[in-house]
Amino acid sequence: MNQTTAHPAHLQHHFTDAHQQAESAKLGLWIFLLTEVLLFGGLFCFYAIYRSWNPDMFHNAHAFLNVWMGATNTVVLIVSSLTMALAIRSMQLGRRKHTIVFLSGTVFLACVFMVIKYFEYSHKIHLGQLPGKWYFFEGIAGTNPHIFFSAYFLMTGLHGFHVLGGIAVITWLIIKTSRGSFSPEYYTPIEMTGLYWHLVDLIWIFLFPLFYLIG
Amino acid sequence: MEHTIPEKHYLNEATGWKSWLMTLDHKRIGILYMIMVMFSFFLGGVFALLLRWELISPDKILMGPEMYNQAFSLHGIIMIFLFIIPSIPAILGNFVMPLMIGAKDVAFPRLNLASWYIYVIGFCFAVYALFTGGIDTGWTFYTPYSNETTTAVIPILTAAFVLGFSSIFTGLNFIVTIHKLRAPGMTWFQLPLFVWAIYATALIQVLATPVLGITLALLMLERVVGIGIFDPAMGGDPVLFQHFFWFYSHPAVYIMILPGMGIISELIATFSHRRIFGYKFIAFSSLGIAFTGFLVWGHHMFVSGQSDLAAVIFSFLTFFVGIPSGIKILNWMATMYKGSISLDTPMLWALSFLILFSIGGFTGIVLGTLSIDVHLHDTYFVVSHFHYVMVGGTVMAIFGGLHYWWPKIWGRMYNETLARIAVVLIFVGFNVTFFVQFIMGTQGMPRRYYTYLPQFQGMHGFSSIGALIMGVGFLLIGIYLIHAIFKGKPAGPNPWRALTMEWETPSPPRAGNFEGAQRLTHGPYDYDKVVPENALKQYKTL
Amino acid sequence: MKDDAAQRHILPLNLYLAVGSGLLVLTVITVAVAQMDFGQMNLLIAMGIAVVKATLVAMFFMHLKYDNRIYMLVFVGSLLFLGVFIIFTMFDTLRRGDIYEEIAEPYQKEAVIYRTAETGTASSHAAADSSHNAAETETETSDH
Amino acid sequence: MDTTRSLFLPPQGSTVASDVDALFGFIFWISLFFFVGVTAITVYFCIKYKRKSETGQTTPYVESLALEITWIVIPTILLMVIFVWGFQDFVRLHIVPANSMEIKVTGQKWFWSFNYDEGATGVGELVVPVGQPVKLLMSSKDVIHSFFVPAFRIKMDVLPNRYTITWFEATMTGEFEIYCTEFCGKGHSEMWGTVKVLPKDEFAKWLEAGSGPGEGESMKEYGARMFVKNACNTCHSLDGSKNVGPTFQGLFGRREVMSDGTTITVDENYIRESILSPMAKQVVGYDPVMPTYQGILKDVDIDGLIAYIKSLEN
Repeated sequence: MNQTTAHPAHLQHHFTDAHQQAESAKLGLWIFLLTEVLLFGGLFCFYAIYRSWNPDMFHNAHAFLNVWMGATNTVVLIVSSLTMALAIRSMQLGRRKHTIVFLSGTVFLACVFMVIKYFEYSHKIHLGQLPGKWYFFEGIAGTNPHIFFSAYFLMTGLHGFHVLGGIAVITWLIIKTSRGSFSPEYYTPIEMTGLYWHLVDLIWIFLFPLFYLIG
Repeated sequence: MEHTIPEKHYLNEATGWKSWLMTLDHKRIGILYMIMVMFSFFLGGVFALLLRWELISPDKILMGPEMYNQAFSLHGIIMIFLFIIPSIPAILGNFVMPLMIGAKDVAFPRLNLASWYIYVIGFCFAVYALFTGGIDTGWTFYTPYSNETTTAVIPILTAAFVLGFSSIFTGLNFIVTIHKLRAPGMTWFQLPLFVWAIYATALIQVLATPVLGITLALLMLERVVGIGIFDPAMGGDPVLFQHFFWFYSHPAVYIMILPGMGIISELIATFSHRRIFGYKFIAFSSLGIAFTGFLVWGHHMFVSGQSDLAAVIFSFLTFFVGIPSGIKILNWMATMYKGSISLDTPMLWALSFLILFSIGGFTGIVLGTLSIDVHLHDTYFVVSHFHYVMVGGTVMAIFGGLHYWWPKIWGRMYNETLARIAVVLIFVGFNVTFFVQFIMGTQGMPRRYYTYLPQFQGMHGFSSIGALIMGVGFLLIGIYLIHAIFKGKPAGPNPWRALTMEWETPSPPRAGNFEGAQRLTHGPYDYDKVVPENALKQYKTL
Repeated sequence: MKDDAAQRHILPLNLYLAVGSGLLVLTVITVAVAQMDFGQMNLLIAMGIAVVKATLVAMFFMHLKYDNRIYMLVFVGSLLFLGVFIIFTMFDTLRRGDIYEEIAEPYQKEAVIYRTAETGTASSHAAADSSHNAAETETETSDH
Repeated sequence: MDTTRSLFLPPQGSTVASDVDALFGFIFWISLFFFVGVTAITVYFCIKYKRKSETGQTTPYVESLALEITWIVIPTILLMVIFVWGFQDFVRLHIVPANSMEIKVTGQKWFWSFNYDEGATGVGELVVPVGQPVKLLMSSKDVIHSFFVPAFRIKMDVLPNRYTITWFEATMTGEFEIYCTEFCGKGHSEMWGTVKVLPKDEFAKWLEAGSGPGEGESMKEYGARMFVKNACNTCHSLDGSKNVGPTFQGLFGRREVMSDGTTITVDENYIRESILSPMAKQVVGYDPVMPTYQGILKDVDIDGLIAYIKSLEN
């Protein structure tokens, strides 16, 4: 809305050139990722403290998570991260169709992740392995096993919301790309989304062993 | 030569309410913030006066204990989350900072407007809570009390949560702006110190506020769902909540004071007409405070039942916050040495800051000391220390800054006589209100008390008189500042003969800030080399 | 805009594929290793592998290796402050009740007369008030 | 020794108080010295370097690294002295002497109760001997409270999920205030108590007597004393007005409708049950907020209260 004729269509008036604009966007996004790390950080702290207080309970409770579902989801997210990176690379090379394919692949894999998550959650809800006062499962020895499931649902839940957000944004990117909004000169939104998506993957890389493997 | 208001400027280049509510101009967004934040200040001030009125006597005057508890909670929440945290960055940072670095706007203007709307949403939640049962937890929301009280905890937590996002976005925007949009040729060490302070503040905003977000979210979930992390009845740990809360809220204190220090650096240099002494030390002390501020939160918890090891570490690190603050004060004084000092109103605010903030700092050392804090924790000594830093520090700086930049913002000058009367009223009123609270605190008067033992009545009464004086002072400021917007004498581009870049524009500036690309011609404090040519002194000095 | 193009790093396809495969292999390894019990080392091994994986993602997928170093600073900075948050909180949560364990080596011997008897003060009084059901949590956290 | 004490700090009632005050005095005088210095120099500069010319141009100066280092190093040294001093006193405040006498402190909305090993109990009044270290083992029944005795310079939060500990040794007899300093709701500002420091022999007698009416005191008078001492008066009025709980005026023999719809006549057994298990039968229209006095009140105390309530006619 603020363009003047001398500028490319995507350049805003208060930047001197596209490079400055792209660099600003990227720095802004990295700072946003920093706030994401600290947002999740609160939950990691919560996990670390209660784990250090009740290591046995955490160990007993983690045995009730399905390692294979978790591992599958890890693989799914890693591959989706790869397709995201390749989507950016394709746009850098000007191969718009490849970009659309890779982005669609990413969305598909993200949906697979959510479907697996759905099966995991519904199984736990069925058994009563629920957070806090909703917990009614019997069979986990140790103090306050409901706290383990509070941590589990909060951390994977917050992560899940980020996956959903990613699906929405990437779908929007697919539409924009197919309309030809991006080019090898200007693909900042794809690059930004890519960084975000990799962070979502990165957080899962830690969630997976903390919950499924060592508890 | 008389000054005139330029024909076209940011206030009249577009008209209609839509041009304001949809604006992407950082100056207009600064004004939008000013309206909301100052209204919050007024609201919080009304609660403060109600509190002081009630405390004139240990018996009931206006309200019962439940009402009183809500009034002090709302006073704290409004003043902290709605007023003092957004105040300087969102109003003056927004308006002045891009001008100071020669930028046409902040890096992300739409995000900037969005943060204002987010602020308004947060404000609405707070007002909603006010009318649906209030809140009586204090601004600290300590569990398990906040978990079981029947007041409107959820709306107020939502308000604080939402306001946090506004704060994060502002901080993010400013960091990128300062990194990427400086005028060509402007290096980091040619930045005005206010910009350094805003930068350090923004770092804290983006680093600490997300933790507040997750803390408040967890507390809401604890209340709604019962996740058992902070609730002792379910095996949770209430002291853990205090860690989570203070990890944000202690650095937040530096979100409140650092920009104030930045303003004082500008004021002292301008009104002493002297190159700032120890530029790099002041700049780095801002970053030092921002960093150390993250390592000391546990000093709010010396008697909370945290481990002794933690208490000792936190106390030790606390003393290192005192040092950069001391550096700043001493450098400001050295700046005045052999200066050419003019005691205009903004300078009077700066001097008030210097005196009151020193007291706040010294009493901070008292509180950081382990053994003494055991006695003084949660007494009026803490209340007084906090107000000496926040009101004696930040509020003095806000009003110093508003008076300093008022001619730039509106192009018109306020009434200097009334302004000086107001400074004196507030300085006196403030000390009357709060100095006596140090004595009450050391004598053992606990905070958040609706009623008290008769031996404190004299001091409480004295304190309340001071609050009234302050109230009158702030009212006076409101009147003459608003009057100046419409009827003040045109101020000219540079009434104070200052050298930072915002004074190179006309007052009020035009919508795009500068004609063409701004170039750096001199440093921000080259008072020994440069006399600004656009300056014309109109007002006689004292 | 010419600068812009020059600064862009288009990484070879093989590099992406190699990093992706590396991540998958590491996932298999961490799952396999977790089936064995190394006691205290379990946490270290799992976290070690996760850190390697995270580094790969950050360096190559997120281009940190090739980009302006300020992004690296931002990212590492966020981890640093997260570390401060967790470690400083643990100074409290892991060390509660310390001073009663340190009776054998008092800090200032002449200052006060020290307890010589048993140190488990909390648990002996739990029976004093039957309604303190939550007090058991304390006993567990302080008597370690 | 120094004059600040009379103005700023309360009497020194415990062994640690004089040490804490000495450090307070040290910081006070240092701060005063620097504060006066800063203010005086600032004012002097404002007068001496008042702007004289219209342009107000100033001379260049040289940055002084030596000066900067001086005013970094000197405060750092002073602050470290203060830290170490405060740390030493803090350790004393936290390490309980071996020969301490132990008292269990319970905080709840909104009163303090004290249980002695010997079986005596007290509400709102902590009776201790002079010259004897006393260890307080504290916990809360609801939210966080904080136990504060200004005269002893001690304060410690009282938590619902675990025990916290503090100690003191009173150095003079007399009565000193106890405050709650962690906000705990409506009655927070009236969660007061008293520490009564007795000479050792008197304390021994007090402990032996335990409780019960004093000599020449009727059960009714004793009950009236218990009514105030146990903070019944914060929720139950005597003049017929509705408070948190039902008024005691004309309570005995009154017919009350319970929250489950039944009607009962208030008799000795109902009063006793309401004191010991308040949740069993509640008068309709009141919140179930009354705490149990099980373990706090003895039979003789309840007898006294019943006698007192009987005497409160319309």
